[in-house]
Amino acid sequence: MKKIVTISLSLMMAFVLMSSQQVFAKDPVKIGVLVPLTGIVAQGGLEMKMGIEMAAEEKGTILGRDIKLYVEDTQVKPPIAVSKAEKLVYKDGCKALIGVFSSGVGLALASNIDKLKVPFLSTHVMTTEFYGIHPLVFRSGQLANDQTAVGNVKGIMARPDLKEKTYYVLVHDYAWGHDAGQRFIDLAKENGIKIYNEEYDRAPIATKDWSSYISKIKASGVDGVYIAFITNVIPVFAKQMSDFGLQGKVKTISAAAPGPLELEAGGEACFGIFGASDWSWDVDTPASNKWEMAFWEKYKTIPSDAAAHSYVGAMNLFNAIEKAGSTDAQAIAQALKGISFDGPYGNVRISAKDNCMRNSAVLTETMAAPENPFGAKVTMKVLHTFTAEELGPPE
Amino acid sequence: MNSTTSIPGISKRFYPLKIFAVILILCSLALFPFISDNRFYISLITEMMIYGLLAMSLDVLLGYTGLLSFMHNTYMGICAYAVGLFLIHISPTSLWLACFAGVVFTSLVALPVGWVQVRTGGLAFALLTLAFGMMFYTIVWKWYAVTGGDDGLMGMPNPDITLFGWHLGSSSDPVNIYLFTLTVVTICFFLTRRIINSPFGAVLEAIRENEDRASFVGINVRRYKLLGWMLACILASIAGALFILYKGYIGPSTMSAFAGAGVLMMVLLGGMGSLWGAFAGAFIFIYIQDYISTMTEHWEIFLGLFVIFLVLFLPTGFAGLGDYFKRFRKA
Amino acid sequence: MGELLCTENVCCHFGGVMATDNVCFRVNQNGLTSIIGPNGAGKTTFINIVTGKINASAGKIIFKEKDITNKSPHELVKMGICRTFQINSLFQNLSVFENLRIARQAMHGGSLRLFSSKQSLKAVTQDTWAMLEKLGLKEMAARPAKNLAYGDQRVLEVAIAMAGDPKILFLDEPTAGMSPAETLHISKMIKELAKDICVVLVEHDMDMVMSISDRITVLQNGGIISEGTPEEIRNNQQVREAYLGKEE
Amino acid sequence: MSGTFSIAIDLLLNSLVLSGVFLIVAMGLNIIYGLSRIMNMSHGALYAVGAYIGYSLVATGVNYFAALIITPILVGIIGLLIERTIILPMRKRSMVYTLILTYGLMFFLDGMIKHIWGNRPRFIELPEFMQGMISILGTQYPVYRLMTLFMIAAIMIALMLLLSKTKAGIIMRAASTIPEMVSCMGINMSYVHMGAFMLGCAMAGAAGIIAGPLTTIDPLMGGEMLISSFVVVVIGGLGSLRGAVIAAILIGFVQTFTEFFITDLAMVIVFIMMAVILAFMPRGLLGEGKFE
Repeated sequence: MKKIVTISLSLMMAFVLMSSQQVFAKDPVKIGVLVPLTGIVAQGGLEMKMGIEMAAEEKGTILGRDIKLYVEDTQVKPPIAVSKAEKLVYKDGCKALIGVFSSGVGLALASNIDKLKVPFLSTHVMTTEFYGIHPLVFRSGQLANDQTAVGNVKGIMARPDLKEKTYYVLVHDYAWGHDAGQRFIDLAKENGIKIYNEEYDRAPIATKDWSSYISKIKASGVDGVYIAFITNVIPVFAKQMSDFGLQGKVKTISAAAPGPLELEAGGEACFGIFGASDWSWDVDTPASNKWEMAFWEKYKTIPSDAAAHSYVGAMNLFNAIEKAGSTDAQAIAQALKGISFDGPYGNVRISAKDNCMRNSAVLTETMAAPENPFGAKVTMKVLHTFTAEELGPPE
Repeated sequence: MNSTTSIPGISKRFYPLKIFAVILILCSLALFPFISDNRFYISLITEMMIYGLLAMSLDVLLGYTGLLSFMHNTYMGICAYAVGLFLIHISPTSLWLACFAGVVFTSLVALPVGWVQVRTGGLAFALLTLAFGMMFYTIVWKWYAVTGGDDGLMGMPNPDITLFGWHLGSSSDPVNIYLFTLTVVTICFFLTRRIINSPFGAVLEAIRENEDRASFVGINVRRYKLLGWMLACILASIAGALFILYKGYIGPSTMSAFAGAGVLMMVLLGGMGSLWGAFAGAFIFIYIQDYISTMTEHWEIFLGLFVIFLVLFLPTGFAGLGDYFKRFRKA
Repeated sequence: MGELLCTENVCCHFGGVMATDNVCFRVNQNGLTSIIGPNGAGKTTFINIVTGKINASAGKIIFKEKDITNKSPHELVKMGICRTFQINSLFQNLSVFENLRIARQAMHGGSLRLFSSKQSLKAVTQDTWAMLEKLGLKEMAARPAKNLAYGDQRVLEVAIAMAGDPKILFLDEPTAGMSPAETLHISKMIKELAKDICVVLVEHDMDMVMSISDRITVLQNGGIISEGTPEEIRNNQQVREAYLGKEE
Repeated sequence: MSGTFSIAIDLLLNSLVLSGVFLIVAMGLNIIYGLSRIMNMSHGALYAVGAYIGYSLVATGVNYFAALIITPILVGIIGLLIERTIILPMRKRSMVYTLILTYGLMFFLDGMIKHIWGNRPRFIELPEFMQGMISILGTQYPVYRLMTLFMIAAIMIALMLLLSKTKAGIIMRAASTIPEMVSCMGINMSYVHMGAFMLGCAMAGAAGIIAGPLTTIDPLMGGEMLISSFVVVVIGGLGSLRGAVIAAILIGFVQTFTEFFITDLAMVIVFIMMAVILAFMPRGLLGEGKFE
């Protein structure tokens, strides 16, 4: 008898809880934010969330209605991200999804977008598979792998000392890492840059102790290493390289921009990381400086490129909804094609041809930071600025 | 009362009431997708049913044969990958053939593993499941060319659900998947209940109660432990086939040690030794995990406290039959 | 009456300790043979070897002219070699009825039937009821084994071994911890059993052993020091020394 | 020629360092299991707590060596709190329940680490003389990694002395073989269990602060170390301290060499070894494993 009571009770409780959530407030424009708040990239996810929240606050209202952000933690796990997206769209009624850090999660969402039927704008997914993947899927964020590869190879060719080096390629073992590594190797071979291991090495994302990989690099006798690691892990790898005395001897070139907070933690050991990325707080333009100070006042943490991309992506999305005049998915998608926004790193335009952004970028190298309001010890010094056309892909 | 063929100890009281409760629950579940068109709850309940089936398969092992498995979700994952690869590479339309191939493949994998597993018992058995589970997890994670590594299987087609040529609907629509899952899970539930109450089930319970004595009563303990293991793995692989049809995606994180312990908690939450308890445990665990993680960034703290509270103050789980586990208790 | 079971210099050692030392032991079709000896004489170890709980290091065991050395317990039980345990080893949470029924089912076959209900094995259920009747455990049929009184649990222990239709039954100190009345009841039952099957009794209770045994074997330090009828053993010099120690 | 020779030295030293860390963590796990039959799933989290406490101490100016002493004590006290509040009532319960309880504790500790220290990777500021390189047999090797070997050796010697010479140590060793007998001799077993749990947690803390500078201090470091320490403990034989020494060295070398040569399948091989040992030698390499 006791058993029957407990089971019917628990089912009743479930139904009551479910139905009680259909309360109707004055309906704001609901936007679903998917960022990793736990797991290896939690810091990057937090910075993305800050960028989007800052954009929402700055924008204020869309079509006269408030903006309501629903934030969910993807835990960098594709199955969890898909269920959270379903919750955001079906339960919370979000009209658009924004965010997503890793390519794996981005691709999983893209393959489920027909069920969700809402536009999805990624602000940190770099895989080249996103070009024209789906009419409802857009990218306005970090440079794609092909653009970064172009930036890095151009940067290497421009410096005679880097051009002669032989590069050892080491990537994180997931979709983005393979894509970034392969892109660089193909482009480098075209330009005559020597690659030591064309079958690039793959390291698990959770790797903490890089000593076995570093001994391989030491054994190979190369004088350069090209790494495609998640932003937060780059300074950690650089620190262990310097622990093993390779900092001076082996030049590190990175496919992604290292996170500023991690650079601070790494300190001097992280000097000398070379690589193309969208933005760093060393960029000296009025728009960039204004945005940096606004971010610093609001969050009291060093402004990072993850925050900048998400801010710009959010602004593009909000403006597109404004332009579309409604929250209908197809209308927003139509408005997103070709929309552009002048943010911290110049004009960012979403190409109508392949739904992915085109924007200028900078070539940076980490070194001691000059006097700055953020108290940062390490900066990503801007060496050269690339125009959008230079990085491609052609339209 | 003691006619020569009746078996004492099986309470016949409230039998009609039990049947009524079961029918009530099944009907309400069957009608739910038509009552509320909120697709989030439809897919949430589908996920709960799938994990309920997986928890029940673990309960066949833990609650009825007394064998603790840390990573029973490994065999769900293997079957999901097998079904997915079959649909992607061999034939994107034949749903039943893919599921059948998946279950058969998983059984072929589970058999040799089971042969090694049943040579041990108690904690050694549990740690061995962890070792094999982590081995399959690492293989799936590293075999990038076939399994897509950390990003999981991409490009899953959505075959139509057809029964003897009768077209029921495409598997991309959540309501069809919900009903398909409900029927398959209900069939598995009643089949397993039948098996548990059969002479074979009695042998499993004897092994759980006292493995040593069982071999001295003429039971070939290793063979029956292996059969119990195969039954549990086949049920888990069915859950795997349902999972990939529902989710359209499978990744290594579903096969991880972290998820494996989650399934174990569902069984403990629902109370070991009761098949429907496993379903209750799955329903409650998934609802709480989903609910807490949206509430706060630090959901791990609360999930940890919840588990500690559960083990300290409610060891027998909600269904109150956990004391089947006396055998392990040292008192 | 032909010889049922015989062991040819069976040995077993744990590390340096020689627990069973070249034991040659013979039993006939029926009758009650007792094995006595001081603590640590290797009685239980010898039974464990014959019933397959532990493996013999050397020597052979012949049962009905077939070599059964180091066979696994369930094969031996199928052949009719059953045993009870010194410390109760029952299916605690299962009912008394189920304890016996599972033993009958294991012998009777039908364990592989996945889809039929337990009741469908009619012969098994009827045998179990009959056995409960005979042993007077009928009223407690539905109670879990763990709730039984200690004496009843000992009776159930013997009953489970009996359920296996044994040709030869090893009883390991069945009367341990029992009241005199219960001991009498059990010894009457054992005497009854020994009429048609062979029973081997390991016991400390001297007067019980002397009163009901047909033959007695005395073990010390793993080896047999003497064998014979109860009278021969009672006034055997070696046996007295083994028990009481040498008079200085 | 000198290239392959220096690689060999590198690999050898890296393996020794990894084996050392595995050894300290596995010892802690074995002491807790050996004595109170508890498989502490939160052992990895305590290892991470040790690393973070070490980091905070050094960051607030405490001398590194002082931190090396204080951290295990602090983690031991945390272990004491845990033992008295949630492990003690579990004393009579079955192994499964303590497994799940410590699993919940792992969640709780990981969550608290994230709450207190945030997600950023942290680095321990080593004293000046430890940061450089030293040339050994012609190859450059970080000074700190050599220091680790000495520190681990020191801890092992201290543990051996504790277990063999002190009264408490002997009681613990006796209790791990026959717990009932020790309580018959009038020793309060609950204090012995408490002592064992504290010592086990202190070992995890020590491993944390030592391994901190070697790898990265971030909230996920606990999870990986837990799986590796399970492998070492199982292969060495559950509860067998000597077995853990051999297994730690074996796994340290196998993992480092396989990661160097066949990076992909490194962990698969380790798990296959664990499976073989469990299935065919459940008592571990030395046959001293204790199961219930």
